[in-house]
Amino acid sequence: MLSVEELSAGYGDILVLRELSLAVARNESVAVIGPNGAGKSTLVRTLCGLTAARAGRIVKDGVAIERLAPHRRAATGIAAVLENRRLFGELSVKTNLDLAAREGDRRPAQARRFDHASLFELFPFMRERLGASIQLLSGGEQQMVAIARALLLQPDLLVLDEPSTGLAPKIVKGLVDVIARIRRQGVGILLVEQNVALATEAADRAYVMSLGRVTRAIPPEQWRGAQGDGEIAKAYLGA
Amino acid sequence: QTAEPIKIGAVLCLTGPGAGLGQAERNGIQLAEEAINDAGGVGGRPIKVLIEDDGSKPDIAKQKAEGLIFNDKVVAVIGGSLTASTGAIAALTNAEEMAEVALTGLGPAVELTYKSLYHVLPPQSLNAKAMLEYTKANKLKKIGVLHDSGYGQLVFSNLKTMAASYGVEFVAVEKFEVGASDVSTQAAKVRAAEPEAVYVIATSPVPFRSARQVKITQPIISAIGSSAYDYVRGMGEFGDDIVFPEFLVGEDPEPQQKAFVELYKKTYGALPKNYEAAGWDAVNIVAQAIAKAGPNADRQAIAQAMRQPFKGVLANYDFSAADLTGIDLSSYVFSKLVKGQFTRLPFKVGS
Amino acid sequence: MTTTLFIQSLLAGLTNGFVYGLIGLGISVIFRGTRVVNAMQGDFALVAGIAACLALDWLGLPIAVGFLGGIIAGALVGWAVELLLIRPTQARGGSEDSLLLVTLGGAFAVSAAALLYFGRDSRSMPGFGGNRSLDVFDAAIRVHAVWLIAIAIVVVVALRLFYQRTPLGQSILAASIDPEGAATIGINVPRMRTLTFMLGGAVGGVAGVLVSPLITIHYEMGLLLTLKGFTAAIVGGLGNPFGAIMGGLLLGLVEAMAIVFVSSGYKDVIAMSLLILIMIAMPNGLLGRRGRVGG
Amino acid sequence: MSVEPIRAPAAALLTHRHLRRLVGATLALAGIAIWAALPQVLSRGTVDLLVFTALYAIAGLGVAFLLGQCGIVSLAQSVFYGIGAYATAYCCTTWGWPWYAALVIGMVISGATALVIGWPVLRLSGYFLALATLALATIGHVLFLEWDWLTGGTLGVGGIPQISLFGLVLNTPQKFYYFIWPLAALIYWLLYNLLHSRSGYAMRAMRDAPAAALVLGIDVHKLKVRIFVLSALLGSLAGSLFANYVSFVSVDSFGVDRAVSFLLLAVVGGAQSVIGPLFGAAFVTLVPNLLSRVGDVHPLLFAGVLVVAVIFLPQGMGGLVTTLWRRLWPPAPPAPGSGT
Amino acid sequence: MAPPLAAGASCARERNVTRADAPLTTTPSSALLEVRAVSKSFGGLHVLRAVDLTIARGSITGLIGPNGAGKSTLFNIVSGFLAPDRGDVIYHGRPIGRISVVDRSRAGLVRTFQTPQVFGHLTVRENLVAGCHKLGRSGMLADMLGLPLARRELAQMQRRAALTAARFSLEPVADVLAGKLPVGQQRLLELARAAIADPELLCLDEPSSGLNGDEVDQLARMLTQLNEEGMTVFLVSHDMELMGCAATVNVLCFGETIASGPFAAVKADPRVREAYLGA
Ligand SMILES: Nc1ncnc2c1ncn2[C@@H]1O[C@H](COP(=O)(O)OP(=O)(O)OP(=O)(O)O)[C@@H](O)[C@H]1O
Ligand SMILES: Nc1ncnc2c1ncn2[C@@H]1O[C@H](COP(=O)(O)OP(=O)(O)OP(=O)(O)O)[C@@H](O)[C@H]1O
Ligand SMILES: CC(C)C[C@H](N)C(=O)O
Ligand SMILES: [Mg+2]
Ligand SMILES: [Mg+2]
Repeated sequence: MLSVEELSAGYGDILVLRELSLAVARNESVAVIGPNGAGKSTLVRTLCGLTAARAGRIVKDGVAIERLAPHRRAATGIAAVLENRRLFGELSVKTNLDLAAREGDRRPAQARRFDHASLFELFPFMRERLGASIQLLSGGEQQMVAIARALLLQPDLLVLDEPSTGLAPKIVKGLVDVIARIRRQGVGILLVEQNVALATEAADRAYVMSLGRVTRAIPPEQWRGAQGDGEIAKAYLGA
Repeated sequence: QTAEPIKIGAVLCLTGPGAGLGQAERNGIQLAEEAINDAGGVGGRPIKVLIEDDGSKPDIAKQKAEGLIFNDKVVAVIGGSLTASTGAIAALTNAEEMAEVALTGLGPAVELTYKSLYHVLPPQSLNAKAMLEYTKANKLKKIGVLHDSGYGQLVFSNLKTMAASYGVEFVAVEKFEVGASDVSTQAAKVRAAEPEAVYVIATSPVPFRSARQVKITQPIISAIGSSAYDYVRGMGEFGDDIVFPEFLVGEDPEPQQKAFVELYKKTYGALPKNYEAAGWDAVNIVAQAIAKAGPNADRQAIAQAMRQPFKGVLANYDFSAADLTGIDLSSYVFSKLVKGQFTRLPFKVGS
Repeated sequence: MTTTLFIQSLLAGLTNGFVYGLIGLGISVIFRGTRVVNAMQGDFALVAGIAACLALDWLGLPIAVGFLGGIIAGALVGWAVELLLIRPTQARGGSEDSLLLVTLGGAFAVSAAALLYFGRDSRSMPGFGGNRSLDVFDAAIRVHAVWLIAIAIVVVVALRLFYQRTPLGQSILAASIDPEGAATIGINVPRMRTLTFMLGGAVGGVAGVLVSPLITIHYEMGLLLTLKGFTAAIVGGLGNPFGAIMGGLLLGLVEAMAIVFVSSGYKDVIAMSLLILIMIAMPNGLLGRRGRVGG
Repeated sequence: MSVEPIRAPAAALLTHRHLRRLVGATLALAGIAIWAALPQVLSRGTVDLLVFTALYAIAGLGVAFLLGQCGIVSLAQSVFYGIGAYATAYCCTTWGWPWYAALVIGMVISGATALVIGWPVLRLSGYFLALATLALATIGHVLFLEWDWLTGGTLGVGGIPQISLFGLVLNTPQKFYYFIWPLAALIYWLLYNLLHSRSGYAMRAMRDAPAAALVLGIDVHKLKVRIFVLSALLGSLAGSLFANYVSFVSVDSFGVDRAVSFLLLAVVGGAQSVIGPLFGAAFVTLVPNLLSRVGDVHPLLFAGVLVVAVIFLPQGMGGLVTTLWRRLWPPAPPAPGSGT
Repeated sequence: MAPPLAAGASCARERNVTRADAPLTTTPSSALLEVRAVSKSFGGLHVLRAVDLTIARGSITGLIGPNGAGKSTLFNIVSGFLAPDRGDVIYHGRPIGRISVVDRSRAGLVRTFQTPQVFGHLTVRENLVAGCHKLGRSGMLADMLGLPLARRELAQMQRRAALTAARFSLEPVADVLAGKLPVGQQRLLELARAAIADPELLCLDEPSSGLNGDEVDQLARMLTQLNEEGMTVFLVSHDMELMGCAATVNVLCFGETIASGPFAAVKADPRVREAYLGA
């Protein structure tokens, strides 16, 4: 469903992604791991169109989208939770969600999997704080809104940049369940995650990134087997 | 003619808040330059007036004057259009003993300090006197005043010192900042004092509108600075019946002004007013001084040569007078606005 | 002090307050939608005033149509400003100060162009109800001023509903608060910014055509209006439409009362000192809200 | 980090640094020589503009410092510029004080005013602070106008004596030039030191993240007040010298528009770079002067040039110069051994 | 209170010097910081309800709790950004409720933020130098004139910054603008900057988010090491791995402390499992 081919991108004079290639299939959850500054967040930004692709292709469902304006990408079924959450701080929780829901409502009927009610179940705090303005919320609460907002776009490819940031373990567990559930419903997932427990649990396989390139693809068998993070760390950091 | 032109500098407010004055003055200056050159120039040499814009800022006026005096080597300077610019230029011309013909009425403080600074508009004390004369003649005693913080303030401070001797009492004095867009509260306060007449002194049409809008129906007497057509058009129908002590009523000029008015009308398709005439006079004054001192005279000689009477279009001057202008009240004419047109009143001071 | 004077000054304060508020409203709209403090807001009004004046003078159109023309002119200038000034500045990574300055440059340009092409004259323009006034206990208020107040109230209420209730309004807010976040949920951020400037220009246009019959159109009026509007918008809590009107009213009434009760010469000293005190007491403006402090 | 550092052998490094320093020194010497020669070759009118450039640079530096290093938009500089000018005008003409005494009095009054006003007002931030300074500018302007016993109001004060240094009267732009520029250089040196000192780091920290600065023990408020006072002192100094130089002052020089033009020169020049305001000052004095020869359209042209400058030089002219300098002579590569 | 810069001293050595004359002996209790019955509400939302909490001198004390439990709010109260509605914060045996953030920092109480607050336009090195601010005392005048005192102090600050950069493995990015660092390194920088001036009590709000497993281990080691050198650490984190290095852990839930004690015991508490761990 998503294939990234020889993608290069960067900021100013600095090239961060260097001919990076990877692919995500329908029903698949793929993790991207890598050390600090490897370019994971840059990859997510480039997928969303926030950082321009300098070369290479991003193909979604057979259509090249690397030149598409960022605001048109949601309509192709991509949704992302960005690194700094990127919520609308002065607006209420409800408005933040509504804005995404409006875009999500334009998606074909079979793609619509989420409604407010199911999200309230996942993130109970939201029900009581719907009217609260985002900037007053706690870090974790904001993160939950960010995830909910992405889900309301009714994506078939969900890109998550460290979604567990600031979340309590209980919520993280809920998140793992959701990822498992939507994957079964046909959503592809690209999960950038440092929390190895979450990454191994929620992803089928993984790419290891370093200095803007995919240096290794870890196949499912190996990935599932990798329980303790020490092992994985060794695997991808190459110590 | 092949002779080298004689250069005269002019620093005017062509842009900024003083543009209304400076642009009018420029029209008069350019007309005079042309007329003089058409008539053969001065002592066989044509004149050339180099006009610079100070953007209505004194510091820039000073810079422009430096440029004119030392780069362009002009023999005399005309300007500025505003008091502040004039003062800034004068600091320079005074040191150089060069003639400066200012287009603004100054006050005694300045006149006593500077020796080569002449001016073609009346000092504000004279403007004040003219207003008071008219008031007295019409037997008005209780006066309300509405003035701005620039020009209006200057005139008013003179009014204040002379009022008593004319038997005039100021029952309300309200001030507003230059550029204010509404002064109806000030006007209301003046009205509340129930004056017999109101002085409105400003460089904008706004106070006149405000005064009439809050139903000040008493006679309004203004000053020369408010008389430009630019402002009159802004007053619209609120301008009716305002009285101006001034010098030139283009609709009905005095005999010595007729030729200038005709020429101006022909050239620009509009009637001139006081500041156009001032510009015209300024050039002619300089030209006459050059003619007297000789076309190759140095600047000090020209400045000296200027110390003499001069019959101008605007007024009769005497630059050897202590106030460096020598205008007296007899030069004033009084007019009244009706539907955007000035009508000369029969009143003359001393008549 | 007579009641007439008091009422007259109240009316003047109210009228001026709404004028300042309308300009502030435009500044507030643009700030809300783009985080740009627009130093050209008064010049939007100037352009609209000139356009309306020309439409009435040359084409002899009816007042309402001329006014509409002025408002459209305001919106068009807003659009042009976004396209020619704001966008390139941002594309090159200009800071907040650069943006403020580029609009200041625009303001200089409009004023200079007005002097050059429209002339140094003050022009008066007919308003609703001509030059007629209404009498309120012997005090007078121009019929047009009543219209101005009424329309200002309608505009601010409409704007409030627009931002709170309509998807477009909310998208505009979202796009300005976090452009990247907005883009990822399908909001066309550049278009929102353009719309914002057009809206701001139109609000400036409304201010311009409504104000011109009261104060005469003059090439220098833009920056003066901007300064008052800026004050109104900020005192009200920048980015809040109601706040701008409140700020404007506060300023207008304080000025009027300062004249009546103290002295007209020190009017600005009083108004501005009071303003500083109010801001020190309410550091987020009259209607501004305080964010979360610390972490 | 994904940028791989270029490793240079120690010898090459040395040469590079030496070369850089050599070029720097040569340029500096050449600059001084040109500077010293300018008044001899340029006409007096042009030298006059250069004097104004220095005057505005000094006052503008205060604004730029507040803006660039502390993130404070100040529109109140016209007030301090005015206080300095009037202190000089009044003390020198009414009491016949020497220029330096008047200058000091002006600075004391300005500093005290800045302290008293800055203390409460600098608790505000962002545009609220900008508005408060604008309000101050307005108040200052009105008071200058109203207190005409002191300021001469619209008429102004004339006949202010020119500066005399050891018997030499600085009565021409050329003489003043040789006085004001070294003074400006001295101020630059002081501010440069400040910027690269403990206080300088604290200032820039405060600008970027005030909450974090507090936590690190940086008294943000006190620091802001101090810099505000410093900026006021610079404004006052420039104002006093302006009064001596032009020997005439009037209220029209100390309005809000003057404050705006100080801010403008700070931004156009590039508030972040110390040298920026110098270019900014040159811009606001020289460009309008050049353009005004074109005719009445000159204010429009100036606005156009201004807009273009802002758009194309987001870091200001100072930023451009710094970038060019870096391009020509990139700083020494990182010391070997600092790879990822 | 700020320890003066000792020329050329290494971080560790200097710390010992300061510790010796720190007013440790004035307070007999072993509590460095006590939160006593602190309540705070925003509008109708009661975020903290009479919370009590003790941080023993020389300990690493943890604070966990569900999202929105009020942990960061408590941090804001302890560090002085917010005033409590009721209750007291006692530091060194003295109530510090009326003391400003700056003065608390000078008294050795330093915190980090949940969203990293680096000085974005300063390089990493400069961030660290700015972090040494309170160790110096040169005034603005001395700084402007470049007096020897000012120069000496700055040189010491820079030296210290270099040492700290090395210690926190920030050397490779020492000359990169902090705003351009990936978040993980911004966190590390924030920690280094907080620790550079030898705080007595270091309060860390989720220092590990954005760090990978390896880096979390490194962080844990670093905290333990700092602690061994005498620094008291107050730690908020959702990372159970990192929490492992805390001696005592308090659990805050809807504004109330529901458990407190050694981490293992707390983890086993059914209420904690239900409300926080979710298992
Ligand atoms: N705005 C920017 N300007 C310049 N360089 C940047 C910018 N943002 C990121 N970088 C650089 O790009 C590189 C990759 O950053 P990125 O944020 O993509 O890393 P990451 O893998 O997501 O790291 P982390 O695990 O810390 O989130 C880093 O070296 C960083 O310094
Ligand atoms: N200024 C405020 N106004 C209103 N509500 C606030 C304010 N500050 C915090 N809150 C609310 O108080 C609650 C506690 O917030 P706090 O940030 O302390 O939580 P936390 O325990 O740090 O959570 P997290 O683990 O998600 O960071 C949250 O529900 C938040 O929305
Ligand atoms: C302010 C101006 C109207 C003054 C004018 N130059 C005069 O003296 O009449
Ligand atoms: Mg990242
Ligand atoms: Mg928190």
